[in-house]
Amino acid sequence: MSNEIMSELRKDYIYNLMIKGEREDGRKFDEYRDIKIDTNVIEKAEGSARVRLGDTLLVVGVKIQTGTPFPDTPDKGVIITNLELLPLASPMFESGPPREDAVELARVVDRGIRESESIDLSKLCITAGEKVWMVFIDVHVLDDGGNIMDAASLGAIAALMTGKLPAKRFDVGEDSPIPMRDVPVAVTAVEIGGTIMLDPSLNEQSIAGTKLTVISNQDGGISGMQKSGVNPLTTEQINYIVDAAIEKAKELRQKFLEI
Amino acid sequence: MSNEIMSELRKDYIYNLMIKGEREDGRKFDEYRDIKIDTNVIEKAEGSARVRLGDTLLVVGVKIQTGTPFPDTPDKGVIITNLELLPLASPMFESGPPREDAVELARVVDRGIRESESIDLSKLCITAGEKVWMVFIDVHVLDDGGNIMDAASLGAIAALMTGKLPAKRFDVGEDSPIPMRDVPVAVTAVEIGGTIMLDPSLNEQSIAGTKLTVISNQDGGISGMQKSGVNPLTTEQINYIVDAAIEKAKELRQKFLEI
Amino acid sequence: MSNEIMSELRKDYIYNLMIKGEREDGRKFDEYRDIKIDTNVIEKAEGSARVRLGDTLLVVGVKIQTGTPFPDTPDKGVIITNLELLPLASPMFESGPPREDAVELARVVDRGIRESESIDLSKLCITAGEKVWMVFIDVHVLDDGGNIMDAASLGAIAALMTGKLPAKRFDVGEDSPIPMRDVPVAVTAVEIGGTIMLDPSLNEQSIAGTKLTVISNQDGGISGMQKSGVNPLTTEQINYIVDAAIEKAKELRQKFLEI
Amino acid sequence: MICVYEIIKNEEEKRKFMVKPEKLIENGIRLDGRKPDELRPIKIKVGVLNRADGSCYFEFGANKVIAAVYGPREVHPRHMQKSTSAVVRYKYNMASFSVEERKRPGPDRRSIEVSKVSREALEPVIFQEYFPRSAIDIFVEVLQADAGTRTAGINAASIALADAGIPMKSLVSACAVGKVDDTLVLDLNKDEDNYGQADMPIAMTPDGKITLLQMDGHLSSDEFKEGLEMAKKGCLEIAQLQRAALLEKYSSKIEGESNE
Amino acid sequence: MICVYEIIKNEEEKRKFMVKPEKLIENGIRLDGRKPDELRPIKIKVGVLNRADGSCYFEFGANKVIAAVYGPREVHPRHMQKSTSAVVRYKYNMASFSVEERKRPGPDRRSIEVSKVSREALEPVIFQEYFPRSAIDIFVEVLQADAGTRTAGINAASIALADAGIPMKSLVSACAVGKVDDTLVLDLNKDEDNYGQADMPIAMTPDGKITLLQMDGHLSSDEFKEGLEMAKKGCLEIAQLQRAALLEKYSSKIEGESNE
Amino acid sequence: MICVYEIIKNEEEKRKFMVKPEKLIENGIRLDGRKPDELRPIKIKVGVLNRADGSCYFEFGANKVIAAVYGPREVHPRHMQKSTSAVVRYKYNMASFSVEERKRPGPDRRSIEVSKVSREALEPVIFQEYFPRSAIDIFVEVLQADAGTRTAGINAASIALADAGIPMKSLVSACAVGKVDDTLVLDLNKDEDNYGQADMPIAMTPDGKITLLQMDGHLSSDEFKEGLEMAKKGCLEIAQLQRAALLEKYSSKIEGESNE
Repeated sequence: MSNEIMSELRKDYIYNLMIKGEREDGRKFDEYRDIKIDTNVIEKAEGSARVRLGDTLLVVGVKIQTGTPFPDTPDKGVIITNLELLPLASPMFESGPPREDAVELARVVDRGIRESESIDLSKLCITAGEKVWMVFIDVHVLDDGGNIMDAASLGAIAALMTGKLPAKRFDVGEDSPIPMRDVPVAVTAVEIGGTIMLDPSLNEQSIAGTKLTVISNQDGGISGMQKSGVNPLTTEQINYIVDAAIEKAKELRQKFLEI
Repeated sequence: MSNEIMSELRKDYIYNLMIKGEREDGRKFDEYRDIKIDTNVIEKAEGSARVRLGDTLLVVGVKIQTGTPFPDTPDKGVIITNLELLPLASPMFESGPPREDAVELARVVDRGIRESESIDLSKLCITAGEKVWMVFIDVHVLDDGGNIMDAASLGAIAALMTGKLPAKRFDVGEDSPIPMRDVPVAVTAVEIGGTIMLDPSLNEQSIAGTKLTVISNQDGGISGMQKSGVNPLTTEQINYIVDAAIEKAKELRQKFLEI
Repeated sequence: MSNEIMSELRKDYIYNLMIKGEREDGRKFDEYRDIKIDTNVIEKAEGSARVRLGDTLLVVGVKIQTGTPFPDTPDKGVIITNLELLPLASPMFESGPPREDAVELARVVDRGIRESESIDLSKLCITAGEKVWMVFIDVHVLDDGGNIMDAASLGAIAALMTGKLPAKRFDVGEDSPIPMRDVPVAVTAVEIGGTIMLDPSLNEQSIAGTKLTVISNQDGGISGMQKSGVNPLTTEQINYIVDAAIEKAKELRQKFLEI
Repeated sequence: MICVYEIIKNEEEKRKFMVKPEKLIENGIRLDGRKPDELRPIKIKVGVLNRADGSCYFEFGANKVIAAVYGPREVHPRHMQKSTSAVVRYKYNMASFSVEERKRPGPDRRSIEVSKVSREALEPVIFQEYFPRSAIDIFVEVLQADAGTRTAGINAASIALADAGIPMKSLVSACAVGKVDDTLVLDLNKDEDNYGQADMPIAMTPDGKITLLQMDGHLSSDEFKEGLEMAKKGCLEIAQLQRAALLEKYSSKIEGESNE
Repeated sequence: MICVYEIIKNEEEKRKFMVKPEKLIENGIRLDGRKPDELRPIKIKVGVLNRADGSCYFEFGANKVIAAVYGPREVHPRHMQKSTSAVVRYKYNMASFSVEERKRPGPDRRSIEVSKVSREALEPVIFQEYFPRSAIDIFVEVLQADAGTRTAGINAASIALADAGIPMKSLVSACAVGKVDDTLVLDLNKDEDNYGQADMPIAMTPDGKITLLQMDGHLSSDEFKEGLEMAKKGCLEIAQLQRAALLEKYSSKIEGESNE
Repeated sequence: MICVYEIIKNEEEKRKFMVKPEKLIENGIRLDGRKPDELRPIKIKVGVLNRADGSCYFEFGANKVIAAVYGPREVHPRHMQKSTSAVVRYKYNMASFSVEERKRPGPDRRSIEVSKVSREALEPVIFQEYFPRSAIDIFVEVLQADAGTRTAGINAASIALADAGIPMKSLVSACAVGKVDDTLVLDLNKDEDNYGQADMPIAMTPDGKITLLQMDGHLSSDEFKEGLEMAKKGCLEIAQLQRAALLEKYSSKIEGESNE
């Protein structure tokens, strides 16, 4: 009960701010919280990044090993993305098998990388049909301050861009960078009382009901989208978010993901 | 509580009918409900059948792939039978790992096919010790109207008899029928108040306490039996059921499983 | 509640006995309960032992098969130890995935064998990098009368010492004994009211809060230790237990594990 | 060297046995004869199951799905109850035999995600507050899959909810739009899904509110907007068929009740 | 090409290391020296465990099983309680080392089925209505398997129930009949099970009520009836040994209590 | 022939990519430049997480762990409640990327044991009786592992408990002692752990009570006693750093609050 009252109060508070054109942390509606990305923070991983996005904190580790390709793509490497909402990150996350939220987040991060063709999978082939590079991207969420999606996506790309193929250790040549050819960036928006806000905080996200994530590429094209949550959106809202997200992605890419 | 009262009332009702020589749906004691079998209903499966037995509805799909034989039977194919009591089929079936009923049903269907030697396993060998056909028989129960056992058995045999080995797709020759050499048929009976009834409806089955399934072959021999439920049976009851089941199996085979 | 009262009473009883220098079953503080070890009790296993230690009863079975070595130890065999606290052994043991106690016991037994180098793993190699012996040690606890740890350890070593490598069955030569080169023995102590007692009974163990197991070798050296339980121990208590355990292990080894 | 093939192959339907066609659209006509903005044939049967409170069989091209609804009913386990509304649960499941290469039974990560977004596609139209402390359970079983199973499932579930008498603000309709050979096309088939450039399933209420939106692949911002309009038109067409099927059942109960 | 060997080999004990004998019966005598209607040697010890409320060690030829009974006791989880009778649970488990090729620990589909039919074989003789809301738990552990473990388990469990003081209408006895070299034989051993033509385990009360009946293989209707009579005779023989073992324990408590 | 590599490799961190150095100690100096009784560099940050009630980031050589504490809070599931004290739970988890060869996510037997002994190492200092029917949850996440993760985790968890305001009798400090090249050394690094002769992690209260003690390898009785003293000295050094880190946070809140 007391939780429900708290939730009502928070909703009123944020809603009233919004009417005045404000957000609880003083940001503009299209403004992101502070972002800090540190790479190569885990020396034992082939690539890694620690991302702070406001109060959200997560670590992405990339492990790379050799393995056998899929029968239907004998000349392509394999990407596997996993995301854990660790119980230390929030009182809401319990131990046990991954919740549907974690599965959804992992799959959207994965599709963002895969569908944007940001990694050149054919360059992950070592011997066609026999041996390819398997890239495991593991996202460990340590502190949930809202908008894990964008933080995870930033972290995954940052870790990949600064990672390497450990060819020497596997005795298949010299180490080399992971063959990247695009830099997809996820931008997530919520709608509250008719107003669109980017990078929702935990409170904003909890009252918004629905998020829309748009992943766009260097050329401004869209490589992934995901609506998550029970509230419907209108076409106008969606189109507005798409345009805002593509714009914001350019800014984030330039600021944080230039090689 | 109300469930228990309902169950008592149903019991009285069916019991009183039985004394008058009747069943709730007007059938004779050795009469089956309407049966409708459609084959090749799933084009992507190598064999398939949809079976209606009264209110019971299920789909059997047979998938066939190549695989490695067991070390102790290097020249024989492999049959794997699975049965799912899907939660859409009954308010009693919940999601999660298969219940013991589903395991028992799957294993009895499997033994009916395996022990009757209805499939010639040696003809499923492609290269001895290396490559054989693996036949997966999956039974999906969509609506539980009682006597799933007999419906599943009919569906499995019908799907196998109209299925094919996809040799072309696996690049090991031309497609051919699944090598069948017998047509086992399961007949299930219950005992209520000293009377034996074949093909129990959901209500009959729920008050009977014990079912006896007899699987018999073209030559009238028995290839499988399973008593299921907590009530004991006398030798006389069992022998009566065995004779009735063999007789009924002939009828069902002739009517529904002639090639 | 009544359980808690019972537990309080038992605690008082054992504590008062201890003050008088006595134990509930009349033993001295450093005395073990009766031990009976029978080997080769399971003919289908490659090695086996049934151990009674007071009221505790367990069976250890050793199964040996060929398998592939680990990539980092291509010329060494593999030991895998498993322990099940079967629900028939105690009202406290429920079915389901192994409890943390079972996992701890299995791992301590395993380390006792592995770290003492009691099995010469390099003699378990058949073809380096390709084929080695895999030794599965399974401990089935049938009756929990306390101090499962020491009984399991005795049983594992006794089963190994009387077991054989089934080379004939796997077509890799003649059968031979398992290559043993040491005889580690686990001795477990508890501290109750400042007094150290070896081989705790179920009651003693339940009130003691903490056990310390010391595994020692033929040369009197220590090859494993494990403190288990929430009560702390002082350095003096630990050192006393270490000396007593090494002494007692010699006695047990001589009495029960001479080849 | 390790092999994760086992893990992965249960995740997504594999394309092992297929060969990429040279062209997917020729002279403005797709390989299956459709125009770019044309849906595949749809077949709907309402109330096909006896035990379920509501049910629907839905064919969408070669997709064959069946949806069943139970509820409002008691919630197990109890701690999942909500004190002010019903909890809606959605379970999407693919039969092992529904795809070319046999799928291992049981849920995988893909089906968990599909179940989540499909549930969220339907929740907005259900009057959940009418049934506090109870559950509305939706089960969708895919008997044959051919690209578009999640939209077929939502279409079927929407009808099954109505058939179960669950109070709803409206139906929900769903279909995908995609890009193949640089052309936007409605309702991708399997080949178009495998070899196309983008896939975007949506679900919509009749008044144009979007309740599901996902996208994979490559679309420019303009293509996206155009595609969204095309998908909306497709949804409206489907909505008419859904209404017709429900009407048919309730006008002529005799015909629609039992035979599939 | 896939390999399901991993899944399957845990299902059934494999016959990898065996070679089929040329004849299983010669001059009316079976390979282990028995006549067709002769049981394997049986050894019974009652009350072999301290913690359990009742227990029994049972050897049936080379089979070695141990049964323990706990109860009546509280039911966990609560929702499994029955308001008017005890719930009976039966867990059949094979030790990893009980068979030629090591079995992976834990339940598989075979042990789930064996547990179910074994429980149903014993339920009819237990006065469950005496203990509403409680559980009677039966655990059967197979230490060595050699064809006939489910019947050995039922025989042991029946005695363990009596040893635990659970009120019963009668004991239950179980054995199998089979067909090898076209001859009906009682109580199949491993070779006869592997290379025989039929296997039919039954369980029975002393007054001839059948509480378990399963059959695999090939039998004519007449063979079945004849076999059923042979199995019933076997069960009666076993019933006498079961009674004798219980009597021995309760007449000479000193002897039977602790040493196995 | 079977392969259990899959099972095993998740159990223990593998040493696939390492080569044994010829000597681990040369002229009394270890390969990483330390003297035998010297700890690796330690770095502590208190209160690094916002959501958790208490938290601590702890670097111990190349080990990087983070501990979070939630509680006292409600216990789920309810039947785990204790009526007279809090239940303490400890979950040790290694990130997949924390080791050379990727670890499969989720608990394995090793992490279950580490969680158990770590919990037991901390329980003696927590006033559990102050919070009946509640839970104190400790989560330890290993971001990078380099021998000594369990002791690093206990050190971090002890600080996180204090940071969460859980009433404690004292802190707990932990480190390992081992034997390499026949010499006792404090706080093994990865190479020393892999190629050494013994490894013995301990945990201790400031007044010398041992709350965790494990040992693997080969030690004489005298070496053990000497090693125990060496480990105790190490624990006292760590205790001072733990206290300093806590003091620093509470004296200069501005500095210690957010930046890691």
